[in-house]
Amino acid sequence: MEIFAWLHSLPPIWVYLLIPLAPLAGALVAGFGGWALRERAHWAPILGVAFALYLSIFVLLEVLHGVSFYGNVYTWAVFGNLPVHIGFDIDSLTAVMLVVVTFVSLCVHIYTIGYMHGDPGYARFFSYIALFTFSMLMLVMANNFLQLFFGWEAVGLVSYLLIGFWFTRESANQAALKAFLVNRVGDFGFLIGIAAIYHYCGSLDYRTVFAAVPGLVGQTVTILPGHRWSVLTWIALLLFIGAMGKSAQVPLHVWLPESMEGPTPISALIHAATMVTAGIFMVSRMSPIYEQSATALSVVLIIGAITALFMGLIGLVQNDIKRIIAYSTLSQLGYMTAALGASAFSAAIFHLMTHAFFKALLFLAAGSVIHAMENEQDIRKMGGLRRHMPITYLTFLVGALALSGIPPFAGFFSKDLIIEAVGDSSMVGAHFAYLLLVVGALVTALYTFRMFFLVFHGKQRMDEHTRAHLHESPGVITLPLIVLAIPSLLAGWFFIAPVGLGDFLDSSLQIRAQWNTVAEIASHWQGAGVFLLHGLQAWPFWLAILGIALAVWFYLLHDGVPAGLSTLLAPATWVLRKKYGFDAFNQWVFVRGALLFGRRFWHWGDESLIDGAMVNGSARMVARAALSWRRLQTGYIYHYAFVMIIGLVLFMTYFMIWRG
Amino acid sequence: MTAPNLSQWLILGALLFSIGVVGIFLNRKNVIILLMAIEILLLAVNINFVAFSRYLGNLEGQIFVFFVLTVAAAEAAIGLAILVVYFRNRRSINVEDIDELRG
Amino acid sequence: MYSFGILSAAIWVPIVGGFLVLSLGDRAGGNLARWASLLVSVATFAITLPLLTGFDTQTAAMQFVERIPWIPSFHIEYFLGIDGISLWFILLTSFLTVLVVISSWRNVSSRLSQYLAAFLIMDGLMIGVFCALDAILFYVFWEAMLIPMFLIIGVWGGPRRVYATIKFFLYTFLGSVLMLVAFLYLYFHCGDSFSLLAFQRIPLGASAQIWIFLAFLIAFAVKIPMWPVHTWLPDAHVEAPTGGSVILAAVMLKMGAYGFLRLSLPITPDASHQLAWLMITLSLIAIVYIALIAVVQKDMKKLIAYSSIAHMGYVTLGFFVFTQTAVEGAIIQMLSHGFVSAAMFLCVGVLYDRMHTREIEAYGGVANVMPIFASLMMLFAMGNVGLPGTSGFVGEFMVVLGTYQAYPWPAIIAATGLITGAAYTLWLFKRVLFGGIVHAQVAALNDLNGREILVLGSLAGLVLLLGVWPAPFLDVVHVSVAHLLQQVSVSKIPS
Amino acid sequence: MLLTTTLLFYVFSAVLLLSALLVITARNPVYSALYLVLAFFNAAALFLLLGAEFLGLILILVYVGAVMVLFLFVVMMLDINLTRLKEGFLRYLPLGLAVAIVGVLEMVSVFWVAPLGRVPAPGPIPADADNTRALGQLLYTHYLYPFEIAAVILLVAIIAAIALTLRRRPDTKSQAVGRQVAVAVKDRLRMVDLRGPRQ
Repeated sequence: MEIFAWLHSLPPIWVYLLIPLAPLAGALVAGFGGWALRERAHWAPILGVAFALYLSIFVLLEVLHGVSFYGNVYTWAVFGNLPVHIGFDIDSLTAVMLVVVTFVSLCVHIYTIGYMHGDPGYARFFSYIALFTFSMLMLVMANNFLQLFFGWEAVGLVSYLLIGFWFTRESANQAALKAFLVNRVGDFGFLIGIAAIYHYCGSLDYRTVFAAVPGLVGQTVTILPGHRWSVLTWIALLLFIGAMGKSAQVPLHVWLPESMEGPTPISALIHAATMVTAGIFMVSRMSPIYEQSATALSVVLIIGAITALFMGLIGLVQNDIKRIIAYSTLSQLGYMTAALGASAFSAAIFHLMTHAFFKALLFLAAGSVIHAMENEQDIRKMGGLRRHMPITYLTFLVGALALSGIPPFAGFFSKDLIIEAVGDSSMVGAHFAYLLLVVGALVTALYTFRMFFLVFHGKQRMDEHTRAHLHESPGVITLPLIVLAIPSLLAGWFFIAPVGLGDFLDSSLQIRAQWNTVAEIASHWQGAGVFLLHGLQAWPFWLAILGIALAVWFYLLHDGVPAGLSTLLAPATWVLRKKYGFDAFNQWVFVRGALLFGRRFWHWGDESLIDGAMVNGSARMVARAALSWRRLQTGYIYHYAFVMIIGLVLFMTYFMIWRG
Repeated sequence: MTAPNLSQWLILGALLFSIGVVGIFLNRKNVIILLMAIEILLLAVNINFVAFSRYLGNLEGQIFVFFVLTVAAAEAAIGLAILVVYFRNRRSINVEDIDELRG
Repeated sequence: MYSFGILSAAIWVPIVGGFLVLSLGDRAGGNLARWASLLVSVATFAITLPLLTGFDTQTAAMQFVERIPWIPSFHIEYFLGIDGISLWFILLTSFLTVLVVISSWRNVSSRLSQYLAAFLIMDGLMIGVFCALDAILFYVFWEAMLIPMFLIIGVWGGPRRVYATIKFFLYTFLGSVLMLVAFLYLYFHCGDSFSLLAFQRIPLGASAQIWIFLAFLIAFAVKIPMWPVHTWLPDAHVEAPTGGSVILAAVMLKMGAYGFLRLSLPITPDASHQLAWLMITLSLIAIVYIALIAVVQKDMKKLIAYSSIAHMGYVTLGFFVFTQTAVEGAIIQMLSHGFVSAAMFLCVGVLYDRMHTREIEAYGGVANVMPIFASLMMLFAMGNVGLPGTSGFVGEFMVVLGTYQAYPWPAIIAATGLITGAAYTLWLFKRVLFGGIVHAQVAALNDLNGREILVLGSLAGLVLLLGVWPAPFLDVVHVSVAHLLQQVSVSKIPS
Repeated sequence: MLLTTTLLFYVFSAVLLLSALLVITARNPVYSALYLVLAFFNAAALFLLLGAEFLGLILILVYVGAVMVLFLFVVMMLDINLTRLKEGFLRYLPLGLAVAIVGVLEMVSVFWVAPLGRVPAPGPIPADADNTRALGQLLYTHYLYPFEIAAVILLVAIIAAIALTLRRRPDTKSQAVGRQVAVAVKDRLRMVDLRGPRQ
């Protein structure tokens, strides 16, 4: 294309380098110049991200033409004799991620202009999200584990900063801290995984590692005495712990709902579209490792499926609009993870992509609602908004339909593909997972439309003041909604063949033939239309319809039903409201446990035992000994004389007996 | 009866020395007798020296006795001087009263 | 390799300069002393720079060697030299002294010239420790260094300074006396030299090695400090003035670790291997136990002090797994900790100068009024947490990787530091900087002034540089570490 | 001759030990001092038996003549409460005896067992032997410096004893030598014009 022509004259590495550096430059300008730029601070980051998007599209087109790149920028360090580089691995997977990340990011940047208008931290916010874009791009472009880990942790940092963006709020700070720490638990596993890779493969470079992987098949490692595990299973599971943290899989999901304390744009960008999908991306990237371990894949599959259904169930009882979407994100991440476990990596990436669009859309639309409602987030206090906010209403509907998997919206294609792939899978636990995912489709539709109807339909339950001020959001907010609604509608239809079925991604993935369910589906592929028709006859679609129908019945036609149901199923709702007790468990066991042990160690260990007994104890002992020995110093000269004489005699005796 | 040999002289010294030691134990209160006991101790030593000097045919022993006598005289002089001063201040030479060293 | 006395100059210029500053006194409101000590410290830093430019990274031999007899009857020499292991610490020392001088510009109320002089003299002595190659010279510098620090804490310290100084002094002194005994044993064993290089060559029986190793261990473990001889550090830090804490954390703690590399490992390689389990255990205790203690601290300085101990746990862990990655990582960790802990203590100092309290509860919402400070401190906190891109990451990452190569479980336990480190650092950060302003005093705080920005900014630059591009830092170290590990791998037990 | 020497040795030794015992047991310090004098006489006699005439004589001259007189002088000068001094006299006797007996037994056993007894008895002292000359020759040549030091010690002892015991009572009159020396004419001599009005 014409507008990309000049880029061909640049060395490719420059182009790749510019992709992350452009947002970074924007972040630095906004960060350091923020005090002077104030409300004009958005220009630099937006230009940076826009440029990155422009370059990403160029790269995608290049990759479509078969260009790929694998090379280093500079040597980060040399470990002993092993150089570790910062470098890029540009292939189809990376290219897809680049476009998704920069596209959503740009939308969110633009949206933020309106959303954060007037906030004292305006420039700071732009600096953060541009920095986030930089980190995420570094993550997806990495060609080695070090850089992957860098991006991995950096997105965690920015996520922390953004969740705690309104740092005067206690709850935001708490949520930020929690997010960081839970992510760190994942990173802990990830780090050990990298260490194991370094140990067994002798390198951190993707290609070297992947080349070494087949040689590790059959090798075992004894971590717990008496248990011999396959090395690759061990590595794969450790890496997956990292993915569980980032992609919020049970039981490391607890931070994601709370991250909604952050401003809505970042919920859309980080906690729906990009960062949380890093785990999905990572596992796909590591497909050569995962494909060697059926155990690891089964674990991934089952955890994903559990997350998909049970997090969706919690969404049913939430009342905060953002939290409902957050739980839906958890659930959708579960779908993606389950797809990974079924070796349907391309389906996972496909769902990642469509989900990025429609979930960002939902979040931004929810933000628009919140904005209009003057920061009210409780759906019980909304209702009937469709008349006041038509654009938001329509775009939200697009997002909701996509999320529920109604054809021909994007979510239908990706979700149906995942469910079908899992159904075909022969992994241990695949049947169980399939069941959960199918039921999940019903739950998804139900909670989505529950929210939709409560917000946009029915009676207006807000107070007078708010109602008087209801209005559609300004252009900078609605524009991104519209921009995002388009792919939410169309991306499925157009991209299922190249992305979902893996034609395009195949070069980045390694899948064992006997597990390759996607290839199975692709083998009798007759076009998106047929797939759609086929989907209309399948369980998930009808369950989704049933979910919507139930939502209509519960929330539009018979208001009393939900309340009746919740009293009828009181124990179940109680469990759901308590979120299965994960938070309480963490609070009691980990937080209080750590504090308790810390205090015990401090007071008993350090203060009493070491300092009290040993250090000051020895000092006291010296003092006490001196006190008692002082008595010997009677001060009477004749005593000293006696001692001298007796000593002399004893000395003589000693010599007589032992030396004589 | 044979001429006294070296052992006998040394035993004499040892006995005298022991008497001096017992004297110190017994007269722990009377500084003057303490000083006298010390003189006895020194005398015992001196007898040993002279006996060795004689039996080993070496005059150095007697030289040493000479110095011991010198130092003993000096010691007695200063000791008594201190005693006098002490008595002047305390009206007593009881050793039990001499306890300034006591902590 | 040229040697016209750079090392001597680096040692004696600050010491002589320190006495000059002392003689200047507090005339002209101390301005004379300020500028003079700034001049001296910058000059010292400038003197140490050629060490870097002239350093040959291809050889493990000692460089910039100076060797003249000192006390010939005991074969004691004035023997200086550096290799890749010591180079960075000399630069770190001279650089941080400049920062300490600048940071003490206004906030020392009494006896300014003496305060500055103590730091200058200590600067020279610490450089002396890092380049001494004669055991007695090493010992002299090692002990002499305590005196200025003793005075700094004891004279300019907080309310419990006497307790803290005496504890500090006795602890460290007790440890080093045993080191002297080991030196004497080695001297009589070796016969004709106190040279550390000669010590490294003499064969030693297994039990002798164990004893010497233990003697060194006590000396160095106290200094690092390792669990369970660490309790002097929190007290000393809490009472020390800011500059004292900076030097204590950033340089003095490194001495112990440096001692392991320079003395324990090469002199007693077999004992090092034999007792590696002990060292690894103690290091892991430091990482886990101390980190948990750090979480519950109420005093900012104490928290950072405990975090220092936990971070030094990585250093000792790295040393005793004997893989090159881990040892190099440990060295980088030491360097990084030099920057980060110095910066953290300076940050606390900035707050303390304004509020005169270190209680975490007295703060809250500082970010509202001190945005620049908050940003810088966030960077340092991230360095403390070991976030990639900051210096703190490099060392921990390499240590965990290197440790895993040798033993998986210690690596796993060490990696929990990732979580606990984040917990105590960020919780501190949250309580001090975030939240609404509760205390009226906090509302009146002023943001950093130019001098503070200069000091913290330069450290921030280093933290980022080391995090983003550690290669130049590591390049210097490679050959020396390889040589060291080669030495350690060869048994010295005479057959 | 041999018999005489041996006999004399036993006699003098017996008296020496006896008088030494009396020194430490006598109730009155004056007796103690006098017994000590007796002991010194016997010791001097033993010295003579050993051919150390000079030392024997010195012992009598210095100790009996000077030191013991000093003791006696002090004993009599000080008004000592004898009863109090004898309190608890026997309390430490067992301990002292035990120590002394153990010491004696040990020493004696050494002296018996060791080859000391087999040291050959020296030949008789030649008639022209001059113990004093021999001592003098050693003392003033080889031991000159120790001898000088001994002299200094004595000097120090003299000065110390004087300095210690010297006391200035406020009511005694004494010369202020310094002031006497520093006197100037005009302090003492006043020229008075006596020519008067006679003129």
